[in-house]
Amino acid sequence: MIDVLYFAWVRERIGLPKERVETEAATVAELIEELKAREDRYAMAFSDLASLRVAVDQDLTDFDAPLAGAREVAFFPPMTGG
Amino acid sequence: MIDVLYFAWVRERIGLPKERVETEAATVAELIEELKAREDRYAMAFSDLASLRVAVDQDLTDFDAPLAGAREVAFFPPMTGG
Amino acid sequence: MGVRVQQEAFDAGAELNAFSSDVDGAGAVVTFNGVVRNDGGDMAGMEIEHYPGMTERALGQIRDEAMSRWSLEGALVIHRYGPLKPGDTIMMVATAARHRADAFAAAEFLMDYLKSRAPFWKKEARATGEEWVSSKQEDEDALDRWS
Amino acid sequence: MGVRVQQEAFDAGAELNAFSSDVDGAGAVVTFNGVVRNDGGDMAGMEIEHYPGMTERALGQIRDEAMSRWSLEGALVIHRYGPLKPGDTIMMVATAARHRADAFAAAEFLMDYLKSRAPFWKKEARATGEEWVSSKQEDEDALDRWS
Repeated sequence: MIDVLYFAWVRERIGLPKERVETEAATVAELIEELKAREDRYAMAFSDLASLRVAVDQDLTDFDAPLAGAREVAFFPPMTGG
Repeated sequence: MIDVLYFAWVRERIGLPKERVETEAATVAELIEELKAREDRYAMAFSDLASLRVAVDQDLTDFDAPLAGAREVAFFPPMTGG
Repeated sequence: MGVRVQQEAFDAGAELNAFSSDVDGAGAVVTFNGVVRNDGGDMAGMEIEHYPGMTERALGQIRDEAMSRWSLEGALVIHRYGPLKPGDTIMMVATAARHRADAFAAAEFLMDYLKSRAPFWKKEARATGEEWVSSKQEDEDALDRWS
Repeated sequence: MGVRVQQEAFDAGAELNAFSSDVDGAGAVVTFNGVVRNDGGDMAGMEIEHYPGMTERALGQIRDEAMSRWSLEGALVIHRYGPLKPGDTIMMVATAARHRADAFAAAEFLMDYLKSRAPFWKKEARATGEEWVSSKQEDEDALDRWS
Protein backbone atom coordinates (compact mmCIF):
# COMPACT_ATOMS: atom_id res chain seq x y z
CA MET A 1 0.00 0.00 0.00
CA ILE A 2 1.19 3.44 -0.93
CA ASP A 3 -0.24 6.94 -0.48
CA VAL A 4 -0.62 8.70 -3.83
CA LEU A 5 -1.08 12.49 -3.72
CA TYR A 6 -2.19 14.86 -6.47
CA PHE A 7 -1.73 18.62 -6.60
CA ALA A 8 -2.94 21.57 -8.68
CA TRP A 9 -4.53 20.59 -12.02
CA VAL A 10 -3.54 16.95 -11.57
CA ARG A 11 -5.68 16.92 -8.42
CA GLU A 12 -8.53 18.63 -10.28
CA ARG A 13 -8.44 16.22 -13.23
CA ILE A 14 -8.32 13.11 -11.09
CA GLY A 15 -10.84 14.60 -8.70
CA LEU A 16 -9.21 13.85 -5.38
CA PRO A 17 -6.16 15.02 -3.43
CA LYS A 18 -5.01 11.69 -2.07
CA GLU A 19 -5.73 7.97 -2.18
CA ARG A 20 -4.25 4.75 -0.89
CA VAL A 21 -3.23 2.46 -3.72
CA GLU A 22 -2.60 -1.27 -3.60
CA THR A 23 0.26 -1.82 -6.01
CA GLU A 24 3.20 -4.05 -6.84
CA ALA A 25 4.70 -1.45 -9.20
CA ALA A 26 8.48 -1.45 -9.02
CA THR A 27 8.90 2.08 -10.40
CA VAL A 28 6.96 5.34 -10.66
CA ALA A 29 6.47 4.65 -14.39
CA GLU A 30 4.85 1.29 -13.64
CA LEU A 31 2.55 2.92 -11.07
CA ILE A 32 1.52 5.49 -13.68
CA GLU A 33 0.66 2.69 -16.15
CA GLU A 34 -1.51 0.99 -13.51
CA LEU A 35 -3.30 4.26 -12.74
CA LYS A 36 -3.86 5.09 -16.42
CA ALA A 37 -5.47 1.69 -16.93
CA ARG A 38 -8.06 2.42 -14.24
CA GLU A 39 -10.21 5.19 -15.72
CA ASP A 40 -10.21 7.91 -18.35
CA ARG A 41 -9.62 10.70 -15.80
CA TYR A 42 -6.32 9.03 -14.84
CA ALA A 43 -5.40 8.44 -18.47
CA MET A 44 -6.03 12.11 -19.17
CA ALA A 45 -4.12 13.37 -16.15
CA PHE A 46 -1.09 11.29 -17.08
CA SER A 47 -1.30 11.73 -20.87
CA ASP A 48 1.68 14.13 -21.09
CA LEU A 49 4.45 13.16 -18.71
CA ALA A 50 6.61 16.09 -19.86
CA SER A 51 4.16 18.40 -18.07
CA LEU A 52 4.27 16.38 -14.85
CA ARG A 53 6.66 16.16 -11.93
CA VAL A 54 6.89 13.44 -9.30
CA ALA A 55 8.11 13.25 -5.71
CA VAL A 56 8.73 10.01 -3.83
CA ASP A 57 8.61 10.42 -0.05
CA GLN A 58 8.74 14.21 -0.55
CA ASP A 59 11.87 14.28 -2.69
CA LEU A 60 11.67 15.31 -6.35
CA THR A 61 12.71 12.42 -8.55
CA ASP A 62 12.36 10.86 -12.03
CA PHE A 63 9.68 8.61 -13.48
CA ASP A 64 12.05 5.64 -13.45
CA ALA A 65 12.63 5.97 -9.69
CA PRO A 66 12.11 2.71 -7.75
CA LEU A 67 9.18 2.43 -5.34
CA ALA A 68 10.65 -0.22 -3.02
CA GLY A 69 9.99 0.97 0.54
CA ALA A 70 8.25 4.16 -0.58
CA ARG A 71 5.30 5.32 1.50
CA GLU A 72 4.20 8.38 -0.47
CA VAL A 73 4.22 9.30 -4.16
CA ALA A 74 3.01 12.72 -5.35
CA PHE A 75 2.19 13.91 -8.87
CA PHE A 76 1.92 17.56 -9.83
CA PRO A 77 2.67 20.10 -12.56
CA PRO A 78 5.93 22.08 -12.63
CA MET A 79 6.10 24.33 -9.58
CA THR A 80 5.27 28.03 -9.75
CA GLY A 81 6.29 29.42 -6.37
CA GLY A 82 7.97 32.69 -5.48
CA MET B 1 38.61 83.04 -7.96
CA ILE B 2 37.62 79.45 -7.40
CA ASP B 3 36.39 77.51 -4.36
CA VAL B 4 38.70 74.60 -3.60
CA LEU B 5 37.31 71.89 -1.30
CA TYR B 6 39.14 69.06 0.46
CA PHE B 7 37.64 65.91 1.95
CA ALA B 8 38.73 63.02 4.19
CA TRP B 9 42.51 62.68 4.58
CA VAL B 10 43.14 65.35 1.97
CA ARG B 11 41.27 67.79 4.21
CA GLU B 12 43.23 66.59 7.24
CA ARG B 13 46.63 66.91 5.55
CA ILE B 14 45.95 70.36 4.18
CA GLY B 15 44.29 71.37 7.42
CA LEU B 16 41.17 73.03 6.10
CA PRO B 17 37.96 71.98 4.35
CA LYS B 18 37.65 74.82 1.88
CA GLU B 19 39.43 77.90 0.60
CA ARG B 20 39.04 80.50 -2.10
CA VAL B 21 41.96 80.44 -4.51
CA GLU B 22 43.07 83.16 -6.90
CA THR B 23 44.29 81.26 -9.95
CA GLU B 24 44.79 81.50 -13.68
CA ALA B 25 45.24 77.70 -13.99
CA ALA B 26 43.72 76.38 -17.21
CA THR B 27 43.37 72.80 -15.95
CA VAL B 28 43.05 70.88 -12.72
CA ALA B 29 46.64 69.67 -13.14
CA GLU B 30 47.88 73.27 -13.35
CA LEU B 31 45.92 74.18 -10.22
CA ILE B 32 47.53 71.24 -8.40
CA GLU B 33 51.00 72.47 -9.40
CA GLU B 34 50.20 75.93 -8.06
CA LEU B 35 48.94 74.46 -4.77
CA LYS B 36 51.96 72.16 -4.38
CA ALA B 37 54.27 75.14 -4.79
CA ARG B 38 52.64 76.90 -1.83
CA GLU B 39 53.61 74.81 1.18
CA ASP B 40 54.79 71.34 2.20
CA ARG B 41 51.36 70.28 3.43
CA TYR B 42 49.98 70.83 -0.09
CA ALA B 43 52.95 69.10 -1.68
CA MET B 44 52.39 66.12 0.63
CA ALA B 45 48.63 65.99 0.04
CA PHE B 46 49.12 65.99 -3.72
CA SER B 47 52.24 63.80 -3.84
CA ASP B 48 50.43 60.73 -5.21
CA LEU B 49 47.78 61.66 -7.72
CA ALA B 50 46.85 58.00 -8.24
CA SER B 51 45.35 58.04 -4.75
CA LEU B 52 43.32 61.19 -5.42
CA ARG B 53 40.08 61.96 -7.18
CA VAL B 54 38.81 65.31 -8.39
CA ALA B 55 35.40 66.83 -9.04
CA VAL B 56 34.81 70.07 -10.94
CA ASP B 57 31.49 71.72 -10.12
CA GLN B 58 30.42 68.50 -8.39
CA ASP B 59 31.08 66.18 -11.33
CA LEU B 60 33.86 63.60 -11.14
CA THR B 61 36.46 64.31 -13.78
CA ASP B 62 40.14 63.89 -14.74
CA PHE B 63 43.21 65.90 -13.78
CA ASP B 64 43.45 67.31 -17.29
CA ALA B 65 39.92 68.75 -17.12
CA PRO B 66 39.71 72.47 -18.04
CA LEU B 67 38.85 75.00 -15.34
CA ALA B 68 37.36 77.67 -17.59
CA GLY B 69 34.12 78.82 -15.97
CA ALA B 70 34.48 76.43 -13.03
CA ARG B 71 33.32 77.71 -9.64
CA GLU B 72 34.23 74.76 -7.43
CA VAL B 73 36.99 72.14 -7.49
CA ALA B 74 37.13 69.34 -4.91
CA PHE B 75 39.96 66.95 -4.08
CA PHE B 76 39.47 63.72 -2.15
CA PRO B 77 40.54 60.08 -1.88
CA PRO B 78 38.66 57.28 -3.69
CA MET B 79 35.15 57.05 -2.29
CA THR B 80 34.16 54.41 0.25
CA GLY B 81 30.38 54.67 0.53
CA GLY B 82 27.79 51.95 0.87
CA MET C 1 15.69 32.51 11.09
CA GLY C 2 15.08 29.60 8.81
CA VAL C 3 12.02 28.61 6.86
CA ARG C 4 8.38 29.48 7.46
CA VAL C 5 5.37 28.33 5.45
CA GLN C 6 2.15 30.01 6.50
CA GLN C 7 -1.26 31.14 5.36
CA GLU C 8 -1.29 34.34 7.44
CA ALA C 9 -0.06 37.65 6.13
CA PHE C 10 3.25 38.88 7.53
CA ASP C 11 4.81 42.33 7.94
CA ALA C 12 7.81 42.43 5.60
CA GLY C 13 9.31 45.48 7.31
CA ALA C 14 9.04 43.92 10.76
CA GLU C 15 10.61 40.72 9.39
CA LEU C 16 13.50 42.69 7.89
CA ASN C 17 14.16 44.47 11.18
CA ALA C 18 13.96 41.28 13.23
CA PHE C 19 16.24 39.46 10.79
CA SER C 20 18.81 42.29 10.79
CA SER C 21 18.99 42.40 14.56
CA ASP C 22 19.53 38.61 14.64
CA VAL C 23 22.52 38.54 12.29
CA ASP C 24 25.42 39.85 14.28
CA GLY C 25 28.48 40.65 12.22
CA ALA C 26 26.70 41.05 8.90
CA GLY C 27 27.59 44.13 6.91
CA ALA C 28 25.10 43.36 4.15
CA VAL C 29 21.43 42.38 4.33
CA VAL C 30 19.46 41.67 1.14
CA THR C 31 15.73 41.03 0.96
CA PHE C 32 13.42 39.99 -1.83
CA ASN C 33 9.65 40.41 -1.56
CA GLY C 34 7.28 38.81 -4.05
CA VAL C 35 3.98 40.65 -4.45
CA VAL C 36 0.77 39.63 -6.28
CA ARG C 37 0.68 41.74 -9.45
CA ASN C 38 -2.54 42.87 -11.05
CA ASP C 39 -1.55 41.89 -14.57
CA GLY C 40 -4.05 42.94 -17.17
CA GLY C 41 -6.05 44.82 -14.55
CA ASP C 42 -8.64 42.05 -14.22
CA MET C 43 -7.08 39.90 -11.53
CA ALA C 44 -9.49 39.27 -8.66
CA GLY C 45 -7.02 37.20 -6.68
CA MET C 46 -4.83 34.16 -6.50
CA GLU C 47 -4.83 30.87 -4.64
CA ILE C 48 -1.54 29.21 -3.76
CA GLU C 49 -1.61 25.46 -3.23
CA HIS C 50 1.32 23.67 -1.64
CA TYR C 51 2.42 20.24 -0.47
CA PRO C 52 2.53 20.34 3.33
CA GLY C 53 5.58 18.56 4.63
CA MET C 54 7.47 18.53 1.36
CA THR C 55 7.30 22.33 1.16
CA GLU C 56 9.15 22.83 4.45
CA ARG C 57 11.58 20.06 3.52
CA ALA C 58 12.35 21.49 0.05
CA LEU C 59 12.75 25.06 1.34
CA GLY C 60 14.98 23.82 4.14
CA GLN C 61 17.20 21.98 1.67
CA ILE C 62 17.42 25.02 -0.61
CA ARG C 63 18.30 27.22 2.37
CA ASP C 64 20.94 24.73 3.58
CA GLU C 65 22.45 24.70 0.10
CA ALA C 66 22.66 28.51 0.08
CA MET C 67 24.25 28.53 3.55
CA SER C 68 26.91 26.07 2.37
CA ARG C 69 27.63 27.78 -0.96
CA TRP C 70 28.15 31.30 0.38
CA SER C 71 29.59 32.82 3.50
CA LEU C 72 26.34 33.88 5.17
CA GLU C 73 25.45 35.08 8.65
CA GLY C 74 21.85 34.04 8.11
CA ALA C 75 19.11 33.24 5.62
CA LEU C 76 15.34 33.38 5.95
CA VAL C 77 12.54 32.17 3.68
CA ILE C 78 8.86 32.95 4.34
CA HIS C 79 6.26 31.71 1.85
CA ARG C 80 2.49 32.01 2.11
CA TYR C 81 -0.21 29.75 0.72
CA GLY C 82 -3.97 30.06 0.45
CA PRO C 83 -5.98 32.97 -0.99
CA LEU C 84 -4.17 36.20 -1.88
CA LYS C 85 -5.24 39.52 -3.42
CA PRO C 86 -3.37 41.86 -5.78
CA GLY C 87 -0.85 43.84 -3.74
CA ASP C 88 -0.47 41.11 -1.09
CA THR C 89 3.03 39.97 -0.24
CA ILE C 90 3.43 36.31 -1.29
CA MET C 91 6.84 35.56 0.05
CA MET C 92 10.11 36.96 1.33
CA VAL C 93 13.72 35.93 1.25
CA ALA C 94 16.38 37.59 3.41
CA THR C 95 20.12 36.94 3.43
CA ALA C 96 22.88 38.42 5.56
CA ALA C 97 26.62 38.29 4.91
CA ARG C 98 29.78 40.16 5.71
CA HIS C 99 30.05 41.22 2.07
CA ARG C 100 27.35 42.27 -0.35
CA ALA C 101 28.30 39.92 -3.19
CA ASP C 102 27.50 36.88 -1.03
CA ALA C 103 24.22 38.34 0.21
CA PHE C 104 23.04 39.20 -3.31
CA ALA C 105 24.10 35.89 -4.87
CA ALA C 106 22.48 33.82 -2.11
CA ALA C 107 19.21 35.77 -2.36
CA GLU C 108 19.06 35.24 -6.13
CA PHE C 109 19.89 31.56 -5.71
CA LEU C 110 17.13 31.11 -3.12
CA MET C 111 14.64 32.83 -5.43
CA ASP C 112 15.61 30.81 -8.50
CA TYR C 113 15.33 27.53 -6.64
CA LEU C 114 12.16 28.18 -4.75
CA LYS C 115 10.47 29.37 -7.97
CA SER C 116 10.92 25.99 -9.67
CA ARG C 117 11.84 23.48 -6.96
CA ALA C 118 9.57 24.18 -3.99
CA PRO C 119 6.09 22.62 -4.27
CA PHE C 120 3.87 25.67 -4.70
CA TRP C 121 1.31 26.16 -7.45
CA LYS C 122 -0.46 29.41 -8.25
CA LYS C 123 -3.98 29.66 -9.59
CA GLU C 124 -5.16 33.06 -10.78
CA ALA C 125 -8.78 34.20 -10.67
CA ARG C 126 -9.52 36.61 -13.51
CA ALA C 127 -12.58 38.07 -15.14
CA THR C 128 -12.16 35.32 -17.77
CA GLY C 129 -12.07 32.52 -15.19
CA GLU C 130 -9.62 30.62 -13.04
CA GLU C 131 -6.35 29.37 -14.44
CA TRP C 132 -3.26 27.62 -13.13
CA VAL C 133 -0.13 29.71 -13.76
CA SER C 134 2.21 28.01 -16.23
CA SER C 135 5.82 27.51 -15.33
CA LYS C 136 8.20 29.60 -17.42
CA GLN C 137 11.14 28.26 -19.36
CA GLU C 138 13.16 31.31 -18.24
CA ASP C 139 12.68 30.25 -14.61
CA GLU C 140 13.98 26.78 -15.42
CA ASP C 141 16.88 28.30 -17.39
CA ALA C 142 17.73 30.56 -14.43
CA LEU C 143 18.82 27.46 -12.49
CA ASP C 144 21.60 26.73 -14.99
CA ARG C 145 23.79 29.53 -13.69
CA TRP C 146 24.12 27.80 -10.32
CA SER C 147 25.16 24.38 -11.61
CA MET D 1 11.00 57.54 -3.57
CA GLY D 2 14.25 58.92 -4.82
CA VAL D 3 17.39 59.87 -2.98
CA ARG D 4 17.86 60.85 0.65
CA VAL D 5 21.09 61.87 2.37
CA GLN D 6 20.71 62.32 6.11
CA GLN D 7 22.49 62.14 9.44
CA GLU D 8 19.50 60.73 11.34
CA ALA D 9 18.91 57.02 11.78
CA PHE D 10 16.05 55.53 9.76
CA ASP D 11 13.82 52.48 10.23
CA ALA D 12 14.71 50.08 7.40
CA GLY D 13 11.57 48.01 7.89
CA ALA D 14 9.30 51.05 7.80
CA GLU D 15 11.13 52.26 4.67
CA LEU D 16 10.62 48.88 2.98
CA ASN D 17 6.90 48.90 3.77
CA ALA D 18 6.44 52.50 2.60
CA PHE D 19 8.38 51.80 -0.60
CA SER D 20 6.40 48.64 -1.36
CA SER D 21 3.08 50.38 -0.94
CA ASP D 22 4.23 53.17 -3.29
CA VAL D 23 5.19 50.91 -6.20
CA ASP D 24 1.95 49.80 -7.73
CA GLY D 25 2.30 46.97 -10.22
CA ALA D 26 5.61 45.67 -8.96
CA GLY D 27 5.83 41.93 -8.44
CA ALA D 28 9.37 42.08 -7.08
CA VAL D 29 10.91 44.32 -4.42
CA VAL D 30 14.61 44.01 -3.54
CA THR D 31 16.34 45.83 -0.70
CA PHE D 32 19.95 46.11 0.36
CA ASN D 33 20.92 47.34 3.82
CA GLY D 34 24.49 48.22 4.71
CA VAL D 35 25.32 47.83 8.40
CA VAL D 36 28.42 48.89 10.38
CA ARG D 37 30.37 45.68 11.08
CA ASN D 38 32.45 45.20 14.19
CA ASP D 39 35.48 43.81 12.36
CA GLY D 40 38.16 42.59 14.70
CA GLY D 41 35.93 43.22 17.70
CA ASP D 42 37.63 46.52 18.56
CA MET D 43 35.60 48.94 16.51
CA ALA D 44 34.27 51.80 18.64
CA GLY D 45 32.48 53.48 15.77
CA MET D 46 32.69 55.11 12.40
CA GLU D 47 32.37 58.60 10.99
CA ILE D 48 31.09 59.11 7.47
CA GLU D 49 32.10 62.32 5.73
CA HIS D 50 30.38 63.40 2.54
CA TYR D 51 30.30 66.23 0.03
CA PRO D 52 26.99 68.05 0.52
CA GLY D 53 25.49 68.95 -2.81
CA MET D 54 27.58 66.60 -4.88
CA THR D 55 26.35 63.61 -2.85
CA GLU D 56 22.71 64.21 -3.74
CA ARG D 57 23.68 64.97 -7.33
CA ALA D 58 25.79 61.80 -7.74
CA LEU D 59 23.18 59.55 -6.11
CA GLY D 60 20.47 61.09 -8.27
CA GLN D 61 22.48 60.43 -11.43
CA ILE D 62 23.17 56.83 -10.39
CA ARG D 63 19.47 56.30 -9.65
CA ASP D 64 18.44 57.85 -12.98
CA GLU D 65 20.87 55.54 -14.76
CA ALA D 66 19.35 52.49 -13.03
CA MET D 67 15.82 53.63 -13.92
CA SER D 68 16.80 53.94 -17.57
CA ARG D 69 18.73 50.65 -17.77
CA TRP D 70 16.07 48.40 -16.27
CA SER D 71 12.31 48.25 -16.31
CA LEU D 72 11.65 49.50 -12.78
CA GLU D 73 8.55 50.65 -10.95
CA GLY D 74 10.70 52.55 -8.47
CA ALA D 75 14.12 52.95 -6.87
CA LEU D 76 15.14 54.44 -3.54
CA VAL D 77 18.55 55.29 -2.07
CA ILE D 78 19.01 56.40 1.55
CA HIS D 79 22.54 57.08 2.81
CA ARG D 80 23.57 58.41 6.22
CA TYR D 81 26.58 60.49 7.21
CA GLY D 82 28.05 61.49 10.55
CA PRO D 83 28.88 59.27 13.53
CA LEU D 84 27.77 55.63 13.48
CA LYS D 85 28.18 52.68 15.85
CA PRO D 86 28.63 48.97 15.10
CA GLY D 87 25.24 47.52 14.22
CA ASP D 88 23.90 50.84 12.90
CA THR D 89 22.34 50.84 9.44
CA ILE D 90 24.48 53.00 7.14
CA MET D 91 22.40 52.96 4.00
CA MET D 92 19.60 51.29 2.09
CA VAL D 93 18.75 50.70 -1.52
CA ALA D 94 15.33 49.49 -2.65
CA THR D 95 14.21 48.60 -6.16
CA ALA D 96 10.84 47.47 -7.49
CA ALA D 97 10.10 45.84 -10.83
CA ARG D 98 7.58 43.59 -12.48
CA HIS D 99 10.19 40.83 -12.66
CA ARG D 100 12.83 39.80 -10.16
CA ALA D 101 15.79 39.85 -12.56
CA ASP D 102 15.38 43.61 -13.11
CA ALA D 103 14.95 44.33 -9.40
CA PHE D 104 18.06 42.34 -8.44
CA ALA D 105 20.27 43.72 -11.22
CA ALA D 106 19.26 47.32 -10.51
CA ALA D 107 19.92 46.93 -6.77
CA GLU D 108 23.38 45.48 -7.42
CA PHE D 109 24.13 48.25 -9.93
CA LEU D 110 23.09 50.95 -7.44
CA MET D 111 25.30 49.39 -4.76
CA ASP D 112 28.33 49.03 -7.02
CA TYR D 113 28.09 52.62 -8.19
CA LEU D 114 27.39 54.27 -4.89
CA LYS D 115 30.29 52.34 -3.29
CA SER D 116 32.86 53.93 -5.60
CA ARG D 117 31.18 56.90 -7.27
CA ALA D 118 29.21 58.71 -4.58
CA PRO D 119 31.31 61.08 -2.42
CA PHE D 120 31.30 59.32 0.93
CA TRP D 121 34.38 58.52 3.01
CA LYS D 122 34.44 56.26 6.04
CA LYS D 123 36.76 56.72 8.99
CA GLU D 124 36.90 53.91 11.54
CA ALA D 125 37.68 54.44 15.23
CA ARG D 126 39.44 51.40 16.67
CA ALA D 127 41.40 50.60 19.79
CA THR D 128 44.51 51.22 17.68
CA GLY D 129 43.36 54.66 16.57
CA GLU D 130 41.35 56.31 13.81
CA GLU D 131 41.85 55.33 10.21
CA TRP D 132 40.29 56.20 6.86
CA VAL D 133 38.88 53.10 5.16
CA SER D 134 40.79 52.28 1.98
CA SER D 135 38.91 51.77 -1.24
CA LYS D 136 39.05 48.21 -2.52
CA GLN D 137 40.13 47.16 -5.97
CA GLU D 138 37.29 44.62 -6.02
CA ASP D 139 34.79 47.46 -5.65
CA GLU D 140 36.34 49.25 -8.61
CA ASP D 141 36.39 46.00 -10.58
CA ALA D 142 32.70 45.43 -9.77
CA LEU D 143 31.84 48.41 -11.99
CA ASP D 144 33.25 46.66 -15.06
CA ARG D 145 30.30 44.33 -15.38
CA TRP D 146 27.96 47.25 -16.06
CA SER D 147 29.97 48.86 -18.87
